[in-house]
Amino acid sequence: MPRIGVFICHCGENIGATVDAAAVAKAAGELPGVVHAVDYKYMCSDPGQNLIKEAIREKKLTGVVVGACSPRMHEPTFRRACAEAGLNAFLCEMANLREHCSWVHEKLPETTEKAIDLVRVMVEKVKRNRPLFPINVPITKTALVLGGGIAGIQAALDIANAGHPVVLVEREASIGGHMAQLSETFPTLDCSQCILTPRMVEVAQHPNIRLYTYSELESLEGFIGNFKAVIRKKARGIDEATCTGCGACIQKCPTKKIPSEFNAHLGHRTAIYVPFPQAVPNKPVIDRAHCTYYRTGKCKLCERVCPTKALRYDQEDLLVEVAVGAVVVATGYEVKGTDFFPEYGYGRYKDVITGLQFERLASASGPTLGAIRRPSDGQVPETVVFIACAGSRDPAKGLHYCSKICCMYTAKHAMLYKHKVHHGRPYVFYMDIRAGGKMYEEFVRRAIEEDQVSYIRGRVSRIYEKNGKLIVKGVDTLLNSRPVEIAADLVVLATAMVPQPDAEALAQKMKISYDGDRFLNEAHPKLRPVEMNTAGIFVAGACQAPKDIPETVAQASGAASKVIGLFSKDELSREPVVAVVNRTAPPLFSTCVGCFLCETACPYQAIEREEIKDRNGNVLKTVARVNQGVCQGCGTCVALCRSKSIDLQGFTNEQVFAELVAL
Amino acid sequence: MKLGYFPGCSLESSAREYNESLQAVAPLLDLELCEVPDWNCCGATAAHSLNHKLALALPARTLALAERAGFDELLVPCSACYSRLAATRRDLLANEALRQEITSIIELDYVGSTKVVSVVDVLGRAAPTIRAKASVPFLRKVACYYGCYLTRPASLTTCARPEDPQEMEAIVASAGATPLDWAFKIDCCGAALSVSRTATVAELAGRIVADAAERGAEALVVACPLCHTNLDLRRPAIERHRGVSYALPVLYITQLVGLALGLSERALGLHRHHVPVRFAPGAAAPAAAPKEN
Amino acid sequence: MSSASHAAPHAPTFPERVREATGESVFQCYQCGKCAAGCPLAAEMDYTPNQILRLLQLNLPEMEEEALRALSIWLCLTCETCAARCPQEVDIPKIMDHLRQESRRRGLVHPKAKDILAFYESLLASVRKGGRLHEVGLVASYKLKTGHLLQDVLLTPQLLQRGKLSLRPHKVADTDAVRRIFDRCDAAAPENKADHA
Amino acid sequence: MEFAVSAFEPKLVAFVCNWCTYAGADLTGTSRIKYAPNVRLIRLPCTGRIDFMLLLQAFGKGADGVIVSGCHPGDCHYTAGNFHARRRWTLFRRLLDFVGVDLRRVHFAWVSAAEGAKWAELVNDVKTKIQALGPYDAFPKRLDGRPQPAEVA
Ligand SMILES: Cc1cc2nc3c(=O)[nH]c(=O)nc-3n(C[C@H](O)[C@H](O)[C@H](O)COP(=O)(O)OP(=O)(O)OC[C@H]3O[C@@H](n4cnc5c(N)ncnc54)[C@H](O)[C@@H]3O)c2cc1C
Ligand SMILES: Cc1cc2nc3c(=O)[nH]c(=O)nc-3n(C[C@H](O)[C@H](O)[C@H](O)COP(=O)(O)OP(=O)(O)OC[C@H]3O[C@@H](n4cnc5c(N)ncnc54)[C@H](O)[C@@H]3O)c2cc1C
Ligand code: SF4
Ligand code: SF4
Ligand code: SF4
Ligand code: SF4
Ligand code: SF4
Ligand code: SF4
Ligand code: SF4
Ligand code: SF4
Repeated sequence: MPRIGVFICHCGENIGATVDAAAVAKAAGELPGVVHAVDYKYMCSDPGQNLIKEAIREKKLTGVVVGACSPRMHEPTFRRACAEAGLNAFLCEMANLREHCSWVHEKLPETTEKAIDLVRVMVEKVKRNRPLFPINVPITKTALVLGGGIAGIQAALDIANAGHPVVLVEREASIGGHMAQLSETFPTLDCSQCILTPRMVEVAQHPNIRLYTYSELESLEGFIGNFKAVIRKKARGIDEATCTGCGACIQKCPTKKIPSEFNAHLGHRTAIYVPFPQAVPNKPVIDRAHCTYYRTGKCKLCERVCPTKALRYDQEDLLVEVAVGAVVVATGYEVKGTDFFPEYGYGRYKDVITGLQFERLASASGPTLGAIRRPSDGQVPETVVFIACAGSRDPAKGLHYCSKICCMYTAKHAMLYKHKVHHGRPYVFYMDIRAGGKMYEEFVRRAIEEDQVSYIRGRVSRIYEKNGKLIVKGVDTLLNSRPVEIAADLVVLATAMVPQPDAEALAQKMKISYDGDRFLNEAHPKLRPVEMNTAGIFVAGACQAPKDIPETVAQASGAASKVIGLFSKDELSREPVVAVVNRTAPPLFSTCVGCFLCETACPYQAIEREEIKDRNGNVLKTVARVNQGVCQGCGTCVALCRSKSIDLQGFTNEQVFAELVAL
Repeated sequence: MKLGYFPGCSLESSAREYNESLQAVAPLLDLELCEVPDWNCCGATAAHSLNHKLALALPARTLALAERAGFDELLVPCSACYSRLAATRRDLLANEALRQEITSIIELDYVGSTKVVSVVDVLGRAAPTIRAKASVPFLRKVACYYGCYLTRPASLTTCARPEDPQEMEAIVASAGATPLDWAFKIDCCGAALSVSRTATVAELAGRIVADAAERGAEALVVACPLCHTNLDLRRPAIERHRGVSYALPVLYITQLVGLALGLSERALGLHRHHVPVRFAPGAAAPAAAPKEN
Repeated sequence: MSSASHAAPHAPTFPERVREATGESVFQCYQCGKCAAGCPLAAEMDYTPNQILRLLQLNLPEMEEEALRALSIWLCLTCETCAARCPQEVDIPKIMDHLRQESRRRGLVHPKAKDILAFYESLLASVRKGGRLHEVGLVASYKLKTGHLLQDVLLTPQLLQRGKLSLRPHKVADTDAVRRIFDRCDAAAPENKADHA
Repeated sequence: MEFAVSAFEPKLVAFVCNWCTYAGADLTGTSRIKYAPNVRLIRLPCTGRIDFMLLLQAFGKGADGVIVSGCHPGDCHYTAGNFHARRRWTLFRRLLDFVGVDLRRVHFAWVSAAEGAKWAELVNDVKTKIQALGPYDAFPKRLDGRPQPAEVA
């Protein structure tokens, strides 16, 4: 038999002035199952809570209903009080007599009647409450960081410095990402590599970081605190332990004319190569698609010159399994190529280049050692046209968003050009200048005022080549849309920032969500900007949306602190409001018919499949099982299950129907 | 192969030689052209500038007649007409209510079964035949001019790269010519303003002729009577406007193909041009050209 | 659902009527100017294509009239260059067509566009008569309408000599059918009567 | 605010999500905005939790009108829960229609945690509408007390 206690609060005048609290308590006392009902001026005060505690002990209550304010206000208070008195916290419910009754209705008999109704409903519900216990899940305190750009580097270092092991996986032969390719960075114009390289070295030397370069994520299974990741370590063709990074092989390799990815195809590299001199690790890889030995069976020059005999031509990919408790995705972005622009020549004109290529031209470590020379003939361009929003904000080309950083880097490029070619004439075609950030507007003004970069408001319609010049046809919309034609020596397109080509596939592999542009979707744009919907997976950097380095680093530290927060406990404790599939203990039986409608509905992928076997191990049927570590308790599955096999603890079908009946 | 044929108004008069050369070339490429019985004018820019319904109804009548005659494809050599007919077909197929309204205006049923194709589409398919039969390869540098309607709008063009189309280039190359890379192949020549604003045309067409000439073209190649009028017939206005004279003939692509196939200048109507079709002595002079290979 | 509605019934605005007639929204344009940059006629226009759209975006009666009085709308050649490159996929030529019809209906045609209009009207008159265009007849009628007697006269004998002009019009067999099409289209939009012949 | 002492005071049941509409109704309270006392709230974690049977049961137990309200599309605390709910609501309507429920008695709405006034408006509005329709006697009531989900299932 249930033994329910009801406690009605006056909240001073707040409830008491409109609702006859004593009458409510009296009516409650007459409800079946209620063995104790009182009213009191301030229930949440210490004496108020003591009333409840004493009643639990003395009347051996099996459930408590507090008729007071909104449960959003004091449910934790009263649940704690119950627990202190030895009653399971989840056997306490609140009836909202203040926000939903006394404050919104007149002092009329109906109002007190409504208050009685609200209490009755909760009494019926609480009779069906079951003791629940917070869910504890153990945590593997190792983090996986995917992507070794500045975002991944920052996150890995923050987590490692907090004392937790980190597995950092980078697809390319070196970490560094796009930041390693940049010349100088806005708004301070400090040298990108100078600030990045020390951090790369720190990663390599950090005792808590295990670095896998030239590696990719093969699969990810499990849930928050308990993931299992398989990493594919692609065959480098050398033994990393033996190689000293002397570079003799690279110097001797006869296959030299391969466009260098690091130099955005403006320079060349060999078949055995490190992407750039400051690479971490500074150990080469063999590009098998281009290597003469792999293509023809002859060469092995590199092996002959290697002083340590480090080459391993028959090396195979290695699969490594790691157990991790959290994942940070930091896989970055890609820029659109010039072939994306039909009206600008489909990438046919050598002197129409991307912003990223300009970075390489301006970089001291680039193919021209920092001199601005155009690709076609190596001449110093006298007139350079920069085109902003190239591909961004262009729904006709399928990209409607603003890439956010190009206004800034275009101003930077024009400035760097002017600093290097004093008599040069830089023009920028733009639509809007978006320079919201600390010292950003000032930076753009400097480009215009001090370096006399001519900004022209208008979009370029077409570029064609004539007599060695690139004819750029635009207008100035600030001059009555007058046609402006500029004969340029070099054109730089601020091409759009887009996700990595495999962003979608990676997201699907990890079961995380992405938006229509294939950028990863954070859990909430304002309040959970570094978490993914899937618990235990976090996001940092340009893989989530276009962003610059300061924002990337801030987000990476945010993601890292979430991971560190998660790792600060040994177990995860969660509210037990989770779904369960019904089960009668042995022999295991469930009414679940295995339709897996729940699986399709669950926004968190919390539904797993479980085989029910007989004693001989034969599969009887496959039923749903809720992973309680993942379930967030939304109840969508419950509404969908036709056989009523899945239920939500705390809001069970039985409880909710009882509420309805009591109305 | 049998094709429905819609010459359009100008091929009956000012662009006779386009018609003549097309008719002359067709049999050599195994094309049988069957004129649509009782076709009418497409209404051109005038109709869609003044009356939206008429701009659909006029082309629709011809399309319906072609459909009734059972053609799979309707060849429309004038690219302006091509654009009007193809756009009408597109619009009527996309909008059932409109289709019904227009069929009742034209008193003919129309379901859109006949595809509209251009000369460039058809010659493009015949390129291997042209290559095989080119007895007098046209060994000259040419600038292929597409104008507006072969490459725009995106919903109608059959060019794979509308900002830098290569389809005409492939055809002239199969006839032995060397197509040039130049800047104005898809720029507008002034089309329908030819009569009402000749000065405008002199400026627009002038830029086209000038760029082709400056890049060393020996001929301009077109596939549209309007383009031809503006680049050939309006040449005096162009030359007055720019103060330069250009000895750059303008050939219909069918004429160029015809020359390569060994047809006579007269059969191809070259004598009807305003700018004389004469070439500096070179690798090959048309018609009289010695057999090269 | 009890969300308050701000949409009180109102007479359609001009941009709404443009949208109704063409399916195009002038508000889609973000004034980048790419259309003007590529338009072959921009240098001669009193308002570049984006400026025409801007006039309409303001949604003020006097601006709307200014757009309808513009010479630009008659200079537009429907070359589709603007539409092909517009990042916002605005079909400007389609809007221009509508503006021409509206301008003519409201009697706002720019004085300098009278020639162009006369040419279009002559052309359609010629087609109405014979189902096909008769170039000699067209040029003659155009010249009568505009008084430009000398223009092109020099060219005509050349054309005749080259056998390119025929003095006798080619006609369709069923001229009545064509005439009925004209009549019906005129009836559908009497204010846009195809020709004033 | 005064309420006309009309003959018929309808019984309204509102199914609301914890994060948006329940909190919105709390705000109505803290803002002291008055509304008709006819409504009884059933708090659920998410509108995704609401199923067809709950609606039927509400009518079965004497409700004259039902309100279903949650977060605005895209604001769901559970990212997709209300999206599922929305998709199902269309289905619900057909099912309810099929079993003979008067669709004018079911009101779907979005009320966020910041829309206290909107909640009051919604309740008053629905009350007036249901009042106009009169008591829902046509629906077979089972007021016999014990909750028996099986009997409706
Ligand atoms: C032309 C240009 C100029 C710029 N100039 C500036 C500037 O001056 N100042 C500024 O603040 N910002 C600038 N930026 C922006 C800056 O480059 C980015 O903000 C920053 O690089 C983002 O870092 P990230 O780590 O998120 O991405 P990335 O640098 O792209 O790094 C991602 C890393 O992940 C790796 N990866 C990708 N997929 C996988 C996978 N599946 N598995 C494993 N590894 C993977 C990649 O190889 C890469 O190393 C500029 C950008 C451009 C295009
Ligand atoms: C008109 C307007 C509209 C906006 N709209 C949006 C929007 O739609 N979306 C959006 O994302 N952002 C919007 N914002 C921006 C948003 O308000 C801020 O990003 C955000 O509030 C910043 O939060 P904060 O905590 O840093 O600062 P604050 O909100 O300013 O909080 C600072 C707190 O610190 C307290 N404090 C100050 N000094 C002391 C001290 N010495 N000791 C103790 N306490 C102190 C203050 O009292 C205050 O409570 C808007 C801003 C404005 C002005
Ligand atoms: S429990 Fe709630 S209603 Fe009661 S006094 Fe405290 S705040 Fe007021
Ligand atoms: S074997 Fe391959 S990598 Fe080595 S030197 Fe030869 S080409 Fe270069
Ligand atoms: S020569 Fe040998 S040791 Fe030196 S970098 Fe190459 S592989 Fe490494
Ligand atoms: S940041 Fe500037 S240049 Fe880049 S897309 Fe946005 S507005 Fe255009
Ligand atoms: S919906 Fe219900 S029956 Fe179907 S799999 Fe899920 S729990 Fe089992
Ligand atoms: S309650 Fe929600 S999160 Fe949990 S299993 Fe069901 S649908 Fe998934
Ligand atoms: S190109 Fe398009 S968006 Fe740009 S100004 Fe012209 S119409 Fe507007
Ligand atoms: S269609 Fe008209 S407005 Fe557009 S580019 Fe051509 S002439 Fe200019």
